[in-house]
Amino acid sequence: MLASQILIDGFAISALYGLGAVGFTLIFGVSGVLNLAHGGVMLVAALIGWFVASEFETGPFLGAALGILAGLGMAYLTYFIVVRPIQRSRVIPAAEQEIFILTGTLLWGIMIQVGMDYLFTDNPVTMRPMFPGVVNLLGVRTPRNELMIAVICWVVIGLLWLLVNRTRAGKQLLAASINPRGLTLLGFELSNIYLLVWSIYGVLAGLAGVLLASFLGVSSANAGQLTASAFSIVVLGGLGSVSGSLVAAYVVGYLETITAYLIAPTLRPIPALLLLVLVMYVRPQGLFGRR
Amino acid sequence: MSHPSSARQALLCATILTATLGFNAAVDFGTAQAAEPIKIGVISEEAAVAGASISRAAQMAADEINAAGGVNGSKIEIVAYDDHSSAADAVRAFQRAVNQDHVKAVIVSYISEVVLAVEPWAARLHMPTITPGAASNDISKRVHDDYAQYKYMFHGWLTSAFIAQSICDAAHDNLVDKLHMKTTVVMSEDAAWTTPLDARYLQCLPKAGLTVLDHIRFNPDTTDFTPIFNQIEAKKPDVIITGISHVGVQPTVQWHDQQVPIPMAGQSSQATTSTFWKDTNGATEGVITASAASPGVALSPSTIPFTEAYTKKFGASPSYDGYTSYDEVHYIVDAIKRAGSTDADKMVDALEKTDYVGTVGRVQFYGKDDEFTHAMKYGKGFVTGVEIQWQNGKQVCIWPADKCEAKLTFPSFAKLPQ
Amino acid sequence: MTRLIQSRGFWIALLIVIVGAAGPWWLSAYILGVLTSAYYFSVFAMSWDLLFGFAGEVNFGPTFLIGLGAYGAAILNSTMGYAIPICLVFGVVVALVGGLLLAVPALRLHGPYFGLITLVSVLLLRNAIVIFASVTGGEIGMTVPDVLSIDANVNYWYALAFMVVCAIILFGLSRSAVGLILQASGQDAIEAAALGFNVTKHKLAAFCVSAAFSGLAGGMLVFYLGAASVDTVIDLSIAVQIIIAAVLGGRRTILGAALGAIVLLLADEALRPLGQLNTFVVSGVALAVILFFPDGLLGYLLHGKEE
Amino acid sequence: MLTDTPILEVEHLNKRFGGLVAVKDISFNIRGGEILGLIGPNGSGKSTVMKLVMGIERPNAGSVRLHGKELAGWPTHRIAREGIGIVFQHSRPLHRQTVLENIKLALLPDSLLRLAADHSVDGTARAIAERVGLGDVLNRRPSTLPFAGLRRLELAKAVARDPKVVLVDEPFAGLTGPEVAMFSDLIDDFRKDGRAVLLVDHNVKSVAALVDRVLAMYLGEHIAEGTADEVMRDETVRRVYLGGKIETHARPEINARQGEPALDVRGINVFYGKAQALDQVSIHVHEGEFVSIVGLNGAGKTTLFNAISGLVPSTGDIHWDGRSLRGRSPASIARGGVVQCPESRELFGDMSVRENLDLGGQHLPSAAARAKQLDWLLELFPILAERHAQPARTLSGGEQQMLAIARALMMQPKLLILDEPTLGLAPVILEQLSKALTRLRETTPITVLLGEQNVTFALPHADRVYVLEHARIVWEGDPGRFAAEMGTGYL
Repeated sequence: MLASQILIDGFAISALYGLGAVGFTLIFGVSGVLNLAHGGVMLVAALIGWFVASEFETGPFLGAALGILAGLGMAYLTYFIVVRPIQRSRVIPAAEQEIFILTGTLLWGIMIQVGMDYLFTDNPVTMRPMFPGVVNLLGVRTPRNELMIAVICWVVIGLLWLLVNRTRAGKQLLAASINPRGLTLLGFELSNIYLLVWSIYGVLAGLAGVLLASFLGVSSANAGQLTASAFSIVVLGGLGSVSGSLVAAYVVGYLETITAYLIAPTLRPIPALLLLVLVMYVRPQGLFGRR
Repeated sequence: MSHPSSARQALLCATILTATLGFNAAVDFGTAQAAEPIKIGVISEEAAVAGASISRAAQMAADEINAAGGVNGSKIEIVAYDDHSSAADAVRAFQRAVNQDHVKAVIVSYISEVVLAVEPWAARLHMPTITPGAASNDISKRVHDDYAQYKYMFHGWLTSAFIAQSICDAAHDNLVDKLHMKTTVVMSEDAAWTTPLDARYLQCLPKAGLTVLDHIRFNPDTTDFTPIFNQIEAKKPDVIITGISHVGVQPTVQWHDQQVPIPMAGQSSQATTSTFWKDTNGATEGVITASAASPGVALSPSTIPFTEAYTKKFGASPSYDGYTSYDEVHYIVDAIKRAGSTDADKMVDALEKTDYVGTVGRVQFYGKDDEFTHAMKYGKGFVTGVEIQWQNGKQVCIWPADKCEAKLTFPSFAKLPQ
Repeated sequence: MTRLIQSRGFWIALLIVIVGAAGPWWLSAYILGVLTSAYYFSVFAMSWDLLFGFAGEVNFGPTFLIGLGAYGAAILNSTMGYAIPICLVFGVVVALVGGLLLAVPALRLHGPYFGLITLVSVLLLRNAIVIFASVTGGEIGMTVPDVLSIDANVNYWYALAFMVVCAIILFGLSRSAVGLILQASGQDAIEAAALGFNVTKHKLAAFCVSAAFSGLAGGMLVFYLGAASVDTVIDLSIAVQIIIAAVLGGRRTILGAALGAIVLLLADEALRPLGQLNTFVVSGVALAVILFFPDGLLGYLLHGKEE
Repeated sequence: MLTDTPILEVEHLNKRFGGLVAVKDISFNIRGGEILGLIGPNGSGKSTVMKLVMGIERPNAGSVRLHGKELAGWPTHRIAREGIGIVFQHSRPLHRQTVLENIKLALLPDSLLRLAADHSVDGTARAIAERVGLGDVLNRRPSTLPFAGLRRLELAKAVARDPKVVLVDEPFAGLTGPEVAMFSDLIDDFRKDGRAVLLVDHNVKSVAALVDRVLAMYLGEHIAEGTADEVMRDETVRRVYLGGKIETHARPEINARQGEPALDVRGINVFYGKAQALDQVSIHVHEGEFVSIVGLNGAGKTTLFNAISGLVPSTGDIHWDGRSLRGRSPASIARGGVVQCPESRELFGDMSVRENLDLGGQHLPSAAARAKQLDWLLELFPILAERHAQPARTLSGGEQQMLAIARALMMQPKLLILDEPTLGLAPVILEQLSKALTRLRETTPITVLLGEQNVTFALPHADRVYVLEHARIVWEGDPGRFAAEMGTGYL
């Protein structure tokens, strides 16, 4: 009973973590950018989705759709206002682009969060469940919504896999993450590829945002937390490795759930953090990291 | 060093100096303009519903007083500061209020951490300071322990202990007597304000007739409450008594989504705001929480007029600390009148003698030698708070019995003892 | 020494300090208050810059060191009631030990990995504080019985003096022989090693210095505010502000970091009338500066020297 | 003043990177006051040897002894303190400090406590600066120095450590004639001081004047040792650099020459920082022509090609099909038909051979066109057909090179730029590659621009040859005339 509870509960939350992290790791893999405004992007999607759904009574699905759209828009803004100017800047030494992108997206993230505070207050909000009601699964009373969210996450991740491994555009992404110069020599404009990857990122982050809003609820206060957790999961899995991030998401998700069930709800986040520290020390490139 | 650089440095320090000077002058000017009215500082976070209620309600009170001709000829001016609910920020705002804008009293925040950070400064800068919403016992405990220094701090809302007490009293009248509930599980966020709350819960719930089967504290960062609810359900209690404020909507929403068959009562701070229904998409149906006052319930003659005026003006009813902050402006002014001066110590003496019937009931403060010095008196005839239950989109008052008579209703999935 | 006396920068700095010291006679008590915290804050930024600018490591967790120092001092003071100086020393020791525990393994990591490890250290510390609420007062923090002074001016002078001393030491250090080696290590570890320098040793040293000053400043801040809370000395938002301040003021200049910190806090206060939006505006401006003047305020002003 | 006992003894040094053996059983020793030249083309492992001696890389086996003391596997800073110094090719001085301070840095003790350097340091630093010819720029910042000045600074730092052994990496790269002479003198001073010197460079020629002995490496192995002349005369060395005897056969129909050239490069200059990599270089290629650019490593071939492909900024005009390429992105240049197959190959290591080729073909209009092109290439390079499913990085060097070429050809280029296809390939592979090129040349009207240091590989295919040396075009003509006019003394 307890086992099956942990199993089901952990599965859903991990799937959500995974979805949130995949986009994050994708950008890093392809363009080497760590987007510390990640939480902000998810937040915008979640809040817009909630706002539309509850304010205009559009129902959760249209709300979600618009939320994802908002997430996409925010991803573009992040890229065009912060990331690209830094990448193209002549005054910023190439060796220091990393710290500038980190600081830049950090600031941008703060601006997003404060802006959201201003528009929607920092009250936590939740979207009306897309799939109300509960089902009995392995003797556990589980909200249908929770299950469907896990399903959606995996469907989307599956689609992403197809996109990357089965389409021409996907092949270009893959190639770019392995050897951008080689791709240029074959006549592909990297700028287009970056735009593509940021679009994918926007959709993924947006979706993760609205799902979070409908599953656990969000508050603009969470923005930092969301970024941090995506960051840790991605590094734990190995920067730039999509499959790594997914595994890491499940490791973290289950670790947290098990802690909450078996040890104490108060200690929930701690074992995962300790694990992260441990991994950093024994295997800095992460569980599935290349090089 | 080469010349161009040092020239630039000269420019640099020049800019800094002028900047600071100009800034300095600017604000000085600002204050010189408005020396005349009596200023009251309000420090809260506009982005939070509970925070916004504080400043709005205070402004309403000031407007009323000014409309009535102000106090001793001078008008009341509310100076609002946004502290983003950060202690550091609040301290700087407090300094600005006192040293720059020369306010005569400060109404500060609903968050214990912020209030506790400001308290030493109230003592240091001799500034009468009142919190409309923080609950931690330590606020008044400090005053008790070091009266001479901390006497400037007043606790304008019930302390955790009394909140727990009122919840126990309500539980006895409603849950036990009416619904014959016998057992409960206490579920609180792991925060400072809940420590005394839980302590009192564990004392008074059994006295009220509810055996406490389990006591669960969870991390305020928790987003997924499934484990906690499952743990509670395993204990098969008749009701869950909550102590939640920071975590917000998640427990309520997940309680509803997972259809946990156990009613929730207790303290759920966000559930006291009228927007909570929208924030949770109605998941809060049937949830019971303690509050300062409730729409449409005449705790005193002034309750209903204020609630209606506020709702009319801002489109939503005030959250619990809106009521208290509205009252506070009134009895601060009252104290100034009685003291016949805005001298800090005279005001403190006057405030201690406060006996004012406000929107939340009759306000008096405990004295120097009571356990909770400068905290609101709790009990019949004073402030008891109310219990409200969310019933199809409305907050209805269910306690105290002499003030309101609504029936309790619970969502279909909640199982009541037969 | 004579070169120092002759250098114009020295006299300008001296002038600024004197003008600053005269603050209480020409600044309002409120601005004094803001500057007081700004000065402590600038020490945070300077010690961060020593680690980033010179050793070349991005430390996301300055508040880990600050928090250790602050809480170390506060707890000793509130439980044992020792005099402030002893508590401060204790705080520094705690920060040093914690810093070493973090640095020894962390310095094997680089770039984002080092950044994340330091970030996580903060999260862990935060959790620890909440868990051991009985000693630390949890997230609402604890008040310390003793304070530096209750007189605003005295507090201001303490802070100013403290900042000036730290600035002299840190700046001096960055310009000293050791500073040169550190800078070389940060810029090109291999070449530095090829010149016979033990790079790890020097980076570790830098980390310790950074830890010591962060911890000390943290302690001082606590005894100025009269309270220690997660929100004032540990929260990530503080760490973020520190990084922004340093980058805003100009990396690798130490003094720039101090300037950045003061400007940042003054701006934040100056824009308080904007209410909840001031953070938005300040961040926006900071972002613009980073995009268009990557060398930061001081870097920009000193740019003439670079050519 | 030559010491009779060697100062530095290196024995049976081995280094593997994963599967690849970078250094195989290398041994040598250097006496005080002696200069040993370590030469070999790119990828021959010479730089790795230097790193192993300096402790920047750890050897898998072998010993490095200084005055009989075993240093192999020590951390770099301890080896440095034992008395081995290195002059890096690319200097990264401290930009905020003056030249003097930069030199002082090298004189500082490795101590955390010595905050202020003692006064002797200042004097010594000035003396050293004088000696390397930086005396009058002491208080300037490195960023304001010319390239040669920066190299001087690097040299000064090395001197400052007063090492018993000095390792110099490509001493003359990017330097002009007079600067080269000046640098030779400075290095010669090392000999006079009785230090043991190891010069690492691409070819004998540039260091011949300076060295006492030369050790030549190829593919990680020791191939020849002796005086500069001996090594230059050595057969293996000649084969590595020139290949065997030079044979040429220009294409029968040379009428391609007339009319507008397809690619026309007029007087372009390229600077890396302060180093001039191309100096007024002009070349042209007619449609259907096969042009080889011959030059030693570091002569500027790769830079020239990257300039054409738009990968490095250059001044001057580059015209393709009569239109200027200025301001066009590298990718659009490639799509325009000028496709480069770079020295570094730039394959997508984790993707399969087939996927690599497909990416090359993505620009082709139709699936049919792609399939056709693919079949043709697989027939041209049969080996790729066998390997189509396996990841590119698992291929052998030769196979990787073929894949790189095939991938470029998938784009149906109008002009194919081949940069150093023979780089680090064993002679037998060269045969296959050569055959493939011959077939390519005979079966298709393709225009090719080939950059090579291996003349025997370059010439047979060429219709016309340019010789690039020290960033300048020094010779142009028929392959036939090359042997006569340039062949001798090319090394």
